[in-house]
Amino acid sequence: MTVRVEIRGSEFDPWVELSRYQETLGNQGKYGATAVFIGTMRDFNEGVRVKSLVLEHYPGMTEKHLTEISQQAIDRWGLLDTMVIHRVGEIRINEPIVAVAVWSAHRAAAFEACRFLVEDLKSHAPFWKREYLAEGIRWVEKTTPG
Amino acid sequence: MTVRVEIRGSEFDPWVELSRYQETLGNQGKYGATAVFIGTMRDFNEGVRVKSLVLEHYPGMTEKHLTEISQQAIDRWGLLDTMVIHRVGEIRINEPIVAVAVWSAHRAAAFEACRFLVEDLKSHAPFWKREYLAEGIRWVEKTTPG
Amino acid sequence: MAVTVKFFASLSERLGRSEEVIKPKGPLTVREVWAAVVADEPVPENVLIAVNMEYARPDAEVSDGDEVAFFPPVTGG
Amino acid sequence: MAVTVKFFASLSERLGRSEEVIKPKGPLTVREVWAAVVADEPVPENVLIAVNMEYARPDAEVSDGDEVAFFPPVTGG
Repeated sequence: MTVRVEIRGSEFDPWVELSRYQETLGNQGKYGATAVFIGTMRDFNEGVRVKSLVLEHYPGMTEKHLTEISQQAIDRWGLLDTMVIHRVGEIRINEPIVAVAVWSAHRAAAFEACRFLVEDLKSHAPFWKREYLAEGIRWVEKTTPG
Repeated sequence: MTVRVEIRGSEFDPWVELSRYQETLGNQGKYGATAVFIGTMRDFNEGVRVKSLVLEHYPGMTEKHLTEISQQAIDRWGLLDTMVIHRVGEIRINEPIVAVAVWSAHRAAAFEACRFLVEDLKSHAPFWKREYLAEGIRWVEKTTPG
Repeated sequence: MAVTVKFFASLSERLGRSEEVIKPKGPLTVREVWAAVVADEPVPENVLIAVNMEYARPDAEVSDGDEVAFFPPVTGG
Repeated sequence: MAVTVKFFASLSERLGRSEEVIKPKGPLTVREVWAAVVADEPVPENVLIAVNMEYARPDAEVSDGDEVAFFPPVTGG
């Protein structure tokens, strides 16, 4: 069982990360279901064109929180392995912001646990987005509903 | 908007497929959420050790059916793009059997549509599994509950 | 008229056939297609049916050139 | 005793401060930590609190060496 949590200050390729991480897993032949969510920077938010995004976080608490909820998901759904990678710093359009993945024996657990991790991360992990617009900068006030 | 449906007779790497396909999408900057499901060949099923699996299908109808449900999911959830790759033929332990992915502006649509596609594929797409066990061969009689 | 009849997976194995073409005199139902090919039993309860690669019921009409398929519950994914 | 106090994001910007260390005489609550640093307003309704990187309430006890953080609703993912 492996929990991977990583905060990244520069662009990452989620598919490469998933591929490499999966090769290291000790549960070969045990997982039948992998569910993945990738959140990507859009060029539009709440009706306004966005040029870029700067993500601030609470170093230490982000890792701690993400590790705790990964462990909770493992216990609750009997997962085999999990991965959470989250960007911080300046993010440009079309760059991945977050990648969440879970490996499980069966698909119901995989889908539910992946969704749980994404929703918890969005509502509790200490990250804050600031959007750079054509006219100024704004803090994102709340997470979009799940 | 792109619908990709592919039946594969030999092993595929879902991460490489996802990465390459995503690069071809015309919706750069439009999708904020990508949900992916990978089904992988396990070494155990219904309490019995499985050596390998042979997947038979109904050529033509599988592609037709998968294309129809992809289009349904796009209409229902307003998806941007979809991908379904499904193996047929002999599959060994730890090889991917199916990869389903959807690209959407928002995450709720992505999660729900991905789950819908996987469940529909499992209950309606004309594929049949035959398992090779230590003692003989058996047809898989029914899909595991979702 | 000509109708192509297909069987898949365990059903194909049990019946010992996978594909044949029948030449009925006129339009008929899926059930009658089955009866023309499998003389000694009615369409089993759990058998799925497709006409021209779309799911269909036993009383669906079959026309010249159609492809009718019979198969057991699917187990992909 | 020493307590590290942190502010993040828009709250940090509005208060014009991000981190400081206070030296209270004895144990105190999160609310009292806030009051020691931000004299002129109570803890805002929608501000989130963490003590030693775990979510906490305004009446939680704070001890020597603790780290207390105040921040606006989170918007990651």
